Amino acid sequence: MTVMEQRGAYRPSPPPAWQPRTDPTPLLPDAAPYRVLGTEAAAKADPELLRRLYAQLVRGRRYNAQATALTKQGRLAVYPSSTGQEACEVAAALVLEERDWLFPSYRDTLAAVVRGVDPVEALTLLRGDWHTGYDPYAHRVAPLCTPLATQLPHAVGLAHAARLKGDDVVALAIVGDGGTSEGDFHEALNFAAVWQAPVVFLVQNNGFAISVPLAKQTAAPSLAHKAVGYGMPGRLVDGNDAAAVHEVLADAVRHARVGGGPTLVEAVTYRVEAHTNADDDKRYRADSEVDAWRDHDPIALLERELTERGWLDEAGVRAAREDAEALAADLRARLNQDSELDPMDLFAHVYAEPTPQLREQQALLRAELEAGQEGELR
Amino acid sequence: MTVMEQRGAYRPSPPPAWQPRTDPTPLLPDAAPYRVLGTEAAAKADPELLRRLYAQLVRGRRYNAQATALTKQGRLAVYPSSTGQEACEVAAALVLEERDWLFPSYRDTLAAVVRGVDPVEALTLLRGDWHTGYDPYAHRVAPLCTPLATQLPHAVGLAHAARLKGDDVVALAIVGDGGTSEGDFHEALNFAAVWQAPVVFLVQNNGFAISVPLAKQTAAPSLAHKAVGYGMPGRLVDGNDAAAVHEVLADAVRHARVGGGPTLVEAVTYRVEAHTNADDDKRYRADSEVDAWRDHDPIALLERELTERGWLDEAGVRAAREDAEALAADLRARLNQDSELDPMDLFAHVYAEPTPQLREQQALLRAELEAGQEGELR
Amino acid sequence: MTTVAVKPATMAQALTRALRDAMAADPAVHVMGEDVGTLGGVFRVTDGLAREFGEDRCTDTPLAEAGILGTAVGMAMYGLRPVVEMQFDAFAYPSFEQLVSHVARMRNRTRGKMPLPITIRVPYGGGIGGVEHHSDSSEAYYMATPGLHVVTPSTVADAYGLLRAAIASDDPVVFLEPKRLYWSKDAWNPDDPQTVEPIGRAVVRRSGRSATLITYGPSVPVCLEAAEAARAEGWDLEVVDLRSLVPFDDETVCASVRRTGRAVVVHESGGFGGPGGEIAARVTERCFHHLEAPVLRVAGFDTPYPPPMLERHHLPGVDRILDAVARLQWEAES
Amino acid sequence: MTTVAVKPATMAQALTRALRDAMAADPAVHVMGEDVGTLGGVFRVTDGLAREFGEDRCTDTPLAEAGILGTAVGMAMYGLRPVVEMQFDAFAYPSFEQLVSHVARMRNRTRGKMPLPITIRVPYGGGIGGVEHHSDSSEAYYMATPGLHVVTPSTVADAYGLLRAAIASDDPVVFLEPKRLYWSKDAWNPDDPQTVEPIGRAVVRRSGRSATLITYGPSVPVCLEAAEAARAEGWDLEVVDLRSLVPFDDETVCASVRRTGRAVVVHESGGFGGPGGEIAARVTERCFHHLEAPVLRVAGFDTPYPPPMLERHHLPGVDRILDAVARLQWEAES
Ligand SMILES: Cc1ncc(C[n+]2csc(CCOP(=O)(O)OP(=O)(O)O)c2C)c(N)n1
Ligand SMILES: Cc1ncc(C[n+]2csc(CCOP(=O)(O)OP(=O)(O)O)c2C)c(N)n1
Ligand SMILES: [Mg+2]
Ligand SMILES: [Mg+2]
Repeated sequence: MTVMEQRGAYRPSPPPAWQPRTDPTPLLPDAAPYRVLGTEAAAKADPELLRRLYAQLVRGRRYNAQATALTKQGRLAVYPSSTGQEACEVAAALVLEERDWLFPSYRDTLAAVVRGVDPVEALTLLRGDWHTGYDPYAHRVAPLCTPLATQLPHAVGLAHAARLKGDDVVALAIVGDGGTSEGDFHEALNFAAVWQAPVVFLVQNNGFAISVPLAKQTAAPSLAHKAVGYGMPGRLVDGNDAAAVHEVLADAVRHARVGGGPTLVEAVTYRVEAHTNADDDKRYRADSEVDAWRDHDPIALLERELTERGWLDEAGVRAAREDAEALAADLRARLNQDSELDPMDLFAHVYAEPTPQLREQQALLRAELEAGQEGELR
Repeated sequence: MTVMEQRGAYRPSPPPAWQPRTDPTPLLPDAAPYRVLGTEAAAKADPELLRRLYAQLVRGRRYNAQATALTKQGRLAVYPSSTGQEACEVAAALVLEERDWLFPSYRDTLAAVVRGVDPVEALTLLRGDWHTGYDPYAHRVAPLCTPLATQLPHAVGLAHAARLKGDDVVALAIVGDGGTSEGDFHEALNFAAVWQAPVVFLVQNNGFAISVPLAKQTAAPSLAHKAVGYGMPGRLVDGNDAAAVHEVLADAVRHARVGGGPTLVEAVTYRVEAHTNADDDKRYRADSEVDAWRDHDPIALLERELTERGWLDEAGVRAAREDAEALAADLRARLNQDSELDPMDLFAHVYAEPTPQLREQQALLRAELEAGQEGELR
Repeated sequence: MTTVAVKPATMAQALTRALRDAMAADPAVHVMGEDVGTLGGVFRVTDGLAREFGEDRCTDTPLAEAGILGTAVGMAMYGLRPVVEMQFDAFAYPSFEQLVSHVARMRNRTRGKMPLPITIRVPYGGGIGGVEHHSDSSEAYYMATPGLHVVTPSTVADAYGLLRAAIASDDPVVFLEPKRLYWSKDAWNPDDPQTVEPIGRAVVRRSGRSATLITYGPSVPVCLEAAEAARAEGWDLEVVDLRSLVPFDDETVCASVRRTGRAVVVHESGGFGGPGGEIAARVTERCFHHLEAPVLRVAGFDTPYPPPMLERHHLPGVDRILDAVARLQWEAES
Repeated sequence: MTTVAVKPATMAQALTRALRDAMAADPAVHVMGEDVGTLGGVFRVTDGLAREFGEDRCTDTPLAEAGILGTAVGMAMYGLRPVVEMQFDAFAYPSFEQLVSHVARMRNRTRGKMPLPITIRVPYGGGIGGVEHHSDSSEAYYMATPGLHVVTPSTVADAYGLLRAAIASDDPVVFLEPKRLYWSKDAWNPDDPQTVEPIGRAVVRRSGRSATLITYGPSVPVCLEAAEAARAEGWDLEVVDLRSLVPFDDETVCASVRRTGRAVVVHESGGFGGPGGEIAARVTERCFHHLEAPVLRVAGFDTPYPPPMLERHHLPGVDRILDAVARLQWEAES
């Protein structure tokens, strides 16, 4: 039986015999975001996993700080920080198997790094050397995606293709609260549900799309409520609770892997820093709002849980911090080196074979460079 | 207080204090399509309204048959019939006040006609004389819309503009089940909900998008379930029950008019004829399925109710049929005349003032016509 | 090389055959789009494919063009070779962002690591009495988007050969199918289909000495007709069928123009900002000293595509082409 | 006519002023887009408008470009004059279907009954170190779409005058704002803003006798610089700033080229299928016998827009322009 036939032969019937296609009740999210830390559920958590999450959160925070610092030194063109959102970034990366795929948005360099992408390569786009700085196949991380929500149908297509080939691969795609307003979000979720594609959609609801708050973005009870309109389950989770995010995503990944179809997960979190270093968030929000969220910091929440339960000691904290410092030092050192770029790369990969026209243009540029011309914007 | 401020100042708060934006429960559609005819609710219906609906259904059916016949005679380029869907078409038109706006899809010429558009003008697009055959402002009917779902944001924008101007105008937009998959559907509903725009979205779920059945279009419990994801109410109605469609739409229109915001209404109906006269529906569905729906015919359902209750007599039936025949005869007579077209119209309305380039091209065509050239496709 | 012409076939049949042969030859080839499965497409180009290869290989998608192209991108990322059908020219527009921002750039942005072998079939152009939004010539948009190949056949044999080449290409190809040639017939043996026609080569469809008509797709037969009619005026016109707009075959085109010294570019697409500007400009850049007259253009008007009853006035016809040829400053010669 | 130059203003400030004056003059003018309200836009062009006119007049929309333009269509249907901001060039693509299938055609399809006075502001072009998808030159797409006006300023005064004209126009106008000129300054008195500059007129920015540089938007200052540098070679270059790509001012452009006999079209947009082809072709059609050399083009390469570190090689610079001028077959003159 083929994937397409699995869906069964729906035939419309007149209203007396009409049946809903799916029972909506189990698709609806809970009324409040799911939490583990600080609740009884924490007792059942795996200490080893929590420690791994913790170490990565600390590393991620340091990574964010270092990348932001590098923008000030002119070493990165721009940096959209995920400070405060590390729980989502880290859990999304750790929840996947090696054969799975991650589809990050432009803000999710950290998730790529946690998945194994070299941090310098993850930051290449934002440094300005090249667009995608890493080989997407090396760690199965799709290119960081700037046009919002456009990566979501890619994730669906890839997951569908894997399923057609008989591979039990899952794709996890990350999108922002703002991105859910785009048509591509809608089309991707619909295709995924119709095809029962093994995809997990993670919405990082960080409260803002640049300056636009969620209230101007949607009137929905929650973004997770959108799921029912596609016939997939919607889950709402505290996005600053790394244990909860990991658990909810793990459930969704498991469900997808065994042919259960896609899930929409909304993680409620907060963008603690400005949109990017180029943004001025004083224009649209009060410090007090940011401060309220600092009290709900993902690292602090997890550290408290771990230390209170005796699952993490001073040495563990120190080790995590040292590891984070090592990452930062390496990043600093390597990004402070000037990059070597070959302008001929402009033409190298437009097509498998350069067209005659591109060959001409390449020759033109080569001649210019040989004549010592330096180009515009000197 | 401005419209935008009405939404209130939402501020994100960390999960312990997190609140859903809206209570989702009242937004969810009932489990089965709402029905009036053949149920107790019919007793409370307004006989006068039902008789008006009936007369228009009969007229509409005849209109559909006549238009289809005219395609066979080469008088229309193509005709997408709404046979079997007349209850939706008629109710959508009758439920509106004169100051309201109708946004039809390409299949909804009947709704335009019921609203008052001259049938020949409504069919101009399909005859091939011009694109929009009528003045949209004359009866406040937007141009018949071929690119699917693209008319939905127009309806939202118009309704929003009316509200900003302080006019209590409602826009009703019609879209097919297939059209709900387009990104524009999603974006329109979201804008409408965020802006609390006075719009009613009517999805005519007729089971097919050309050959593609609903099961390949969506996995949702119903299309009406999509509403909750936007924070607007979703309503499910038997689309062949004119009384029910009218009642549900009237509720939604009233709700919109008083500032209650948009509603998504899914009318469950069936496309009894092929997609258009050019389509071959034998390729993708069985006669038996079509037959099942013929037993649930909108005219028969309403006629039975009306006659059983003694609200319609032989004379009433006859009058409706005669009126329908008159419409058909007029349509035949006028569409059998060759239309007179001025090729210069090609250039007349591209811009408010023709550009110098268009003036040149117009002169070229005029010279050709004067030289007796007849153009390509002779 | 012998071509056995058993019976005439239509362009639509040749396209179907190309899809079928490509699917049979390579299990990675997947056809997807609106109504392409059970129905076989509104132009029946995918007829029988779902039956023969199953719905997983020839899939009716939900009605959403960005979704279709966007999921095709993901499928291509995983090693498939999607062949996407857009139902009509104007209905490809919703997928424009996916096309421009991803399909065209993925190879370049990943430094060659992630090529996207996607074929996008777009029935295009007018002349079939289609109502609004069913007759656009959208090739200018695709030509202006680096990273895409843009190909369009004008003969039954090319329809087969070029579509096979498009599907075999490791790059994205926008494959423009001239709607009004779907039912054009040609002596072509479907059981001995012509070999793959490499993308990027124009062909001289008719040799002539007086002037060159540079054209493609639906306008090729019109130009050939015009060339026949021109004999009455004493003009011997050469007709070049571009077949591929990207890459552009400067060599063949310029060789012809250098020979004839005069050229007219003919296409249905609107003139202003249309393909003809590029073609005329590049021919002039390369052949300036061979030109007896400026390269002229005969194109659709710079208006939205007109309704069926008026489209004959919009489409470049024989008379309008001959009028342009007459304007090629023949007096300069004498 | 006296222009009092009180203090230098940036192009961004002039645009803000134009929006403010238009909103003050006509309550039907509504500004909408992503981040245009509280933030004042990512380039701050709408700064202060929401405060002054309220959120109903300057509205932060949900993040969906097709929705923004589609709702603007509906608002225009009801008599408003929406001014839409697309945040960056490449982020206008999701609205392409609304633009091509509705905005550009509504007047024509309704026989003039339903004009759509919508202004679509699109920050475009490169040179600001923007990462991927933030530096596209998308004007070729708009030029190829009949029914749209396409306008782009290169000076502070024009930014004001042309934007006022765009908003006042009863037709849809795509208003392309050269990103890298946002902070360019000019002696322009914001309190005595120049009158509305009618759309459709090119202007000679620098007179010269040897050859004409035809250009627009971000490339105008580069061409002026090139013209200065050319004096060292003994060339006296004329620089024509098109200002409006649609309608196209054939008169001004051709008058210049007939005078100089030589021309180079300069733009950032990719060359193949880009605006330069149209411009070169139409100039050649009209001025063939005045041309000493083919009209040449200096444009961005036919590649996706490169990353910031390499963009200087992509953008047409002074040297590349002078190289093209050198190729204008000067030997033919001597
Ligand atoms: C299609 C598109 N439109 C606009 C933009 C410009 N833009 C970049 S980030 C951003 C806000 C994104 O908000 P959200 O989706 O919530 O993600 P976040 O930045 O909060 O991670 C916008 C509007 C874009 N990148 N793509
Ligand atoms: C954007 C777009 N894509 C494709 C088409 C071609 N098309 C015309 S009608 C149709 C099916 C529409 O189905 P549905 O929305 O259910 O409306 P119905 O025909 O059933 O009334 C399709 C695919 C179109 N008109 N517009
Ligand atoms: Mg956000
Ligand atoms: Mg339908």
